[in-house]
Amino acid sequence: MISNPFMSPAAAPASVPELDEDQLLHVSLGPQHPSTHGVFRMNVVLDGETVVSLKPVFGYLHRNHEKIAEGVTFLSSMPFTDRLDYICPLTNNWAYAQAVEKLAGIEVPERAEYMRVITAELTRLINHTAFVGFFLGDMGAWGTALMYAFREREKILDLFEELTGARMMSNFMRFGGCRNDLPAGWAAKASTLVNEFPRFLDELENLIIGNEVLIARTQNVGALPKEALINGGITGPMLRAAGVAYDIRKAEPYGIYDRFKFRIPLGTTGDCYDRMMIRFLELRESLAILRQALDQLPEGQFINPKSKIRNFKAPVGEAYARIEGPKGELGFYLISDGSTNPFRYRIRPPSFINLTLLEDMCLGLDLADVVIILGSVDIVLGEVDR
Amino acid sequence: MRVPALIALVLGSFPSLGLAATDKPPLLTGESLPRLPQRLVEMALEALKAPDWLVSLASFATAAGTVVAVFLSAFALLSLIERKTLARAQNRLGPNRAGIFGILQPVADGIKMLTKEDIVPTKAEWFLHLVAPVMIVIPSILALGVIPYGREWLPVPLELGLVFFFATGTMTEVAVFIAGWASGSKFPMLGAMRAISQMISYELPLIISALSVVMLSGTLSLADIVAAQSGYHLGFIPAWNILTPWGFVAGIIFLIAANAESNRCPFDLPEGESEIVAGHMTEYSGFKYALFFMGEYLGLFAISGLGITLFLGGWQAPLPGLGFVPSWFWFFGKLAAIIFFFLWVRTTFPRVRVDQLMRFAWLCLIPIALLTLPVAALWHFTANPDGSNGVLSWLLCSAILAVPFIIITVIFNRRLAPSLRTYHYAE
Amino acid sequence: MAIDQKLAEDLKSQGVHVTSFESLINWGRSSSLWPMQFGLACCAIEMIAATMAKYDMARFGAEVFRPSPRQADLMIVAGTVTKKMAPQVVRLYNQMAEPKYVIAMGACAISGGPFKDGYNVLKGIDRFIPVDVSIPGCPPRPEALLHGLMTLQKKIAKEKLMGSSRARHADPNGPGDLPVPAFGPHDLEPTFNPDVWNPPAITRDASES
Amino acid sequence: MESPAPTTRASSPPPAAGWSLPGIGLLKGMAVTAVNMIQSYYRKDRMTTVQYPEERAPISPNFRNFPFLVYDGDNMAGLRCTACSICEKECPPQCIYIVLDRDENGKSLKRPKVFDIDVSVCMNCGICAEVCPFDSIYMDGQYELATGDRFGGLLFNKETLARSTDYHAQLRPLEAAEVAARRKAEEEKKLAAQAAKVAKAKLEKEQKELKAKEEQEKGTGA
Amino acid sequence: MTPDLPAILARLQAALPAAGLVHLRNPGPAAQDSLLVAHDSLVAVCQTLRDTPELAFDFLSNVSGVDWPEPAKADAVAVPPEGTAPAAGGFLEVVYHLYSTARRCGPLVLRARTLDRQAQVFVPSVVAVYRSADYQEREIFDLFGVIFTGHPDLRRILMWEEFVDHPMRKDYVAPDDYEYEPTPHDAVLEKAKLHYPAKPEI
Repeated sequence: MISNPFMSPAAAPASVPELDEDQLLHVSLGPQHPSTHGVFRMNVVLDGETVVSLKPVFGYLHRNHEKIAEGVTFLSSMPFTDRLDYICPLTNNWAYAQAVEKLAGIEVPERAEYMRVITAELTRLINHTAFVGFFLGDMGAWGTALMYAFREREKILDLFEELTGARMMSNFMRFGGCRNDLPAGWAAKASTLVNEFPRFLDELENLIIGNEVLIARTQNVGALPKEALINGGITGPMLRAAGVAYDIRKAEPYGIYDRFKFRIPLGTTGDCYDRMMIRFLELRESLAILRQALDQLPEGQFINPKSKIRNFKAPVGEAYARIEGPKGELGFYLISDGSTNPFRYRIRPPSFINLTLLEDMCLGLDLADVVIILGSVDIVLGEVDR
Repeated sequence: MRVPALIALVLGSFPSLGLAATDKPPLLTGESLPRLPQRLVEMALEALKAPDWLVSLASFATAAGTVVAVFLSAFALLSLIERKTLARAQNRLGPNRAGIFGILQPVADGIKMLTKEDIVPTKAEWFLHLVAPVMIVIPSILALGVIPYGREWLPVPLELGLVFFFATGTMTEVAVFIAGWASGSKFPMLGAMRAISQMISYELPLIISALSVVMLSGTLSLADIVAAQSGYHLGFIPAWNILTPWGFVAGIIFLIAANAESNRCPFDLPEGESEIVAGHMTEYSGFKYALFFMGEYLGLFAISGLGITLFLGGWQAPLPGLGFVPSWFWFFGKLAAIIFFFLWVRTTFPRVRVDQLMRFAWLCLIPIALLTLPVAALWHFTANPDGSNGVLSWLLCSAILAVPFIIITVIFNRRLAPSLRTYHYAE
Repeated sequence: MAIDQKLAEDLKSQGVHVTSFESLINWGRSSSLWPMQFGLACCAIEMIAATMAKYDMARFGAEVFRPSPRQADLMIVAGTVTKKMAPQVVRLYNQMAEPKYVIAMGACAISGGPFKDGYNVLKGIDRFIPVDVSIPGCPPRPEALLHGLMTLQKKIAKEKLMGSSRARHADPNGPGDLPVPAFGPHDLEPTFNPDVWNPPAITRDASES
Repeated sequence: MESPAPTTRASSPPPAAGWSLPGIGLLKGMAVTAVNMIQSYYRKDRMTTVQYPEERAPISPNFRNFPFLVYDGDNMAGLRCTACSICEKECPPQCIYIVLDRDENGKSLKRPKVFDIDVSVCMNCGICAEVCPFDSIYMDGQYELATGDRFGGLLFNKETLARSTDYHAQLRPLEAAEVAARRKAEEEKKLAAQAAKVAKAKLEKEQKELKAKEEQEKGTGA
Repeated sequence: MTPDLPAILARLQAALPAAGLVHLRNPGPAAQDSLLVAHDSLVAVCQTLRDTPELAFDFLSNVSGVDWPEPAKADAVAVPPEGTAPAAGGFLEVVYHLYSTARRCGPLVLRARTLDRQAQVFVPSVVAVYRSADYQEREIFDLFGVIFTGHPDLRRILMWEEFVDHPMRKDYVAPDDYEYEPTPHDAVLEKAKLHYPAKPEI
């Protein structure tokens, strides 16, 4: 067998140091545990408080999305994608719509592309601010940062509610566009929000990034070499924190991302602190994209008039399409046999695959670090287990 | 070993109880208001011609009862104020539907706790499981007894008040460990282990920083320590220990260590809920859990009260000419300020990690606390004959104490400062 | 919690006292519902949103999310309960101290919701534990959760602590720990608890279509 | 095939100076919370709490929770639903149950006999409203539906679901106006078409009669 | 950008002459063609794809399982070259989507197929080359029943250990929990009917 240079010591059992079994403490963190972000579970073996083994257990939120999607029409799966990564439904919508558009060869009108970019970047704002809040919560900060994050999130959700009709489960995108046009005055409201957002970001950064306790907790925790991260399939802010310039919005520009001027922030060490900082910096870049998109927003159709709502059928074939979701690479792999339902519907969930290297990151660290590292991966269980 | 010493201490100080009751100022002034119940009991018993020992005992019981009543209501109030303050810092309103401004929220919580089922896990040692919460509350109440709250309000005037305070304080550690052990479950055990190492580590800086005050006051009696801080420099700067170089550093160390001793954020590791669920309290429900809660808050009151006594001049007024205000008002004002500071810290800080907590105590707090001792001695020997200190003395003491801070700054900037990180942008 | 028969009769003879005592306890319980910190899926985000600044569940005295089931009064089942998770939920319910209440928040918790056809999705948590209030919606708005909480408060306020119609938790002979379902080769065993779950019979199809 | 290597530009976004004192970050954070605490007493954007049962945050008219059925006129007789079952088929969680009403001969009456929606399953996606070709099902904004009666209280039948057009107009004025205008136009078109048909028939009839007459005249003439 | 599949195929065949590689055409508008890889050479092909500097497919994005009870359908979706004999029976398939982060190129689609759907359900594991396949292969083992030989820790990942079925297969029969279905139609109605109370005899 060919050896994988990126294999963790735990995956190669011979290299586990000999430990007296009586001295070890087996702890099961989760599925109901305050900081597992839902119903994730980790079987941790501790020597004192040092982690010597960590095995994630999945499936406590396995809702059979893929199986259900094979039994319903292409359109009916759209509201289910909202419930994958339920903090950012609009990017999920986009990823799925994009996959079906690729599968069926549907063009998207320009205005719809702009609407998609605007909603997706607003979603990124929600996700990254909420991430910072939850991250601080994992460190035991009594939710103050989370409260501030949700205070701003509510403003964005009000926009979403007006646009899509729901706070969270937007079900907004359609194959070849969006479900409805922007309501009158929506773009102006969004502009106001985007212009006011940096003030909130300054406040949040003042609260968090210089905090010595946080620095002591997060710096030099959970870092891995970038080659190992790429090999482990890690994507998103976690990969970029280690200094790999890989953002699908740049690497393989989908939609109309090649029209905007924005930069990819990169870290150096890839530890938990860098992961948090990368998200702060990405927020600023998202705001830049939003400003440009709202300025350039053209008039026109919000959906391709050729696309059908009822009785939609995709031609025989398969397609894999991915977008840069807030949590990483979100891909959809669809196989159509020509009927109204997909033959195979597979999601490439960033949260799930970003957990591949969780044990490698945690070995030899404290129990308290495990919680932070898990927080820095930024998982949502709806997506991990589907 | 400590318990017999404790008993001897208490018994040894009993005769002095009479002292507090012998002088007879007017029955009701603002100053003596908190002693009113005690005085009334004494008068009633004397009128009934009760024997002296009974009068003395009843007087003691009433004094203790007053303190317990005051601090239990303060506990109830604080549990509400804490939620309200936290809410305000987070741009919310906090509890406001039980009674006006939510004032009855603690009552509702109390009723609920009292009527809740008491679960003893099958794996638990039922007796120890029962004893632990009681053991948490009792030392806190005992410790509250020796603190001088006002000029005339000192429930138990012990000669060795400070020693008594720390002796009782250590009992909490045992109780927490019992709670963790008796629960028969993993997370409480982890929490108890964390608690015991944390509390022992932070006891040292706490005691050493208090020691400098003892050195300069030359007494272990808390009342005398307060008295030693009376007067004003230049006519308006209070002669509190916190306003000296060594006192300032020792005071801050005391504040941090006190925060850690009472398991408050950012040192709330024993109950760090994002890591080990609720630590040693995980398996407690109903009123036993409420007792833990109560013990924690009473401990917070006690240790803050000690900090005020040692460094903030106890019940002394902050400015001259405020003598018409009852002295206990100042004490409780300072207490409120310190507690508010703790709440404020809680709204802002994340929690530290176990090894960092230990390193902070042993490598940072204890050396600096030890340094304050010679500096305090230096302060004493460079003092002018009238007790005040000259500019040279100030500069010398400050310079010595600045050394560790400079070292820390250098290390921090070499290893941890946020400015060390650079980020790049890829186009 | 159990009040012995004689005392109950004594108190009954002074009706006023019993009622006021009862309403005092009920008021205390309903004003201090501490939920368990326990989120399952999407609805948990709206549950968090309900505790956040804009909705502020703290106003009802219900923001003290306890991570340990022992100290919690209210279990908000917020999200899809999968079959893999169901035994844990039942276990957590058993670990809670009486009086305990359950809110099923969202379609999934009530009935399996949109995911009910999944092989690993439990069709409603009420199959295994008694639910006091169900809040439909997918997910329900935070206001809807507050409305559900108020519905529960009203329900608690009406609870009888003695007599034949007394609340489940006031009955010393009431059910103890609920049986925890086991993992079977195809499904949970049993698939529901007949003591808890009694759906009405449905006779669709024959007469109608 | 190769894309250029990413150009990196060094910059340090947190604009921290080279020298920082330990503890400054903590104090900055405490300043933020203090500002929030104090300003929450007098600034609206720092006290965002809406005290729900008494006050309500404005909810967008686009907000959708559960579906309702629209009827024209004053009562259920004007229900627009024709029991075509499109929504039943498209509903992703399959929470709609429709039985077509038939007369005694088994002929379709184009109205539902049973129209149930299980709101304990409904996922608020709005697809039923989107696919309905008869403008008969829309999404409601009502959300205060918490109940202790899980089986009885959450299965809505057509009486519970039915709402008047006025209700729709009040809930979503824009959408309702648009629908009303379109329906009116369609109705007029239909009427016009009918009138045209009638007129055409009449014209044809007249022409026929005329022709017959002419022929008759011709016949008689010949 | 889309990889130049014929060039990659030629390079692979040069490096691994024994590897049985077939170019399958995608008939749909997406036009993502794929390479069918024989069992024995899958790991070697992946290794070559990763380690050849001109290819540098260092990132395995996605691994998905597909159940093909009817092989004709599989041939319709991924069209083999003319003249290839169709498979005798159904099979399980594992599809890999590879990308190159340095060259910004992808997806390169690889397919590996089991011999049948019952006994010969083996596919070699590529965890040794791409660690990102670890949990995804476990998921496919759990839901499809493909056994990945050489996987370091092949256990069920989403379902519980005692579970015996492979639910994502097309012929999986879900457990019967249709006791209360107030809005049944189609398949659900059929299952719910079993729970309706017996009609009284008239």
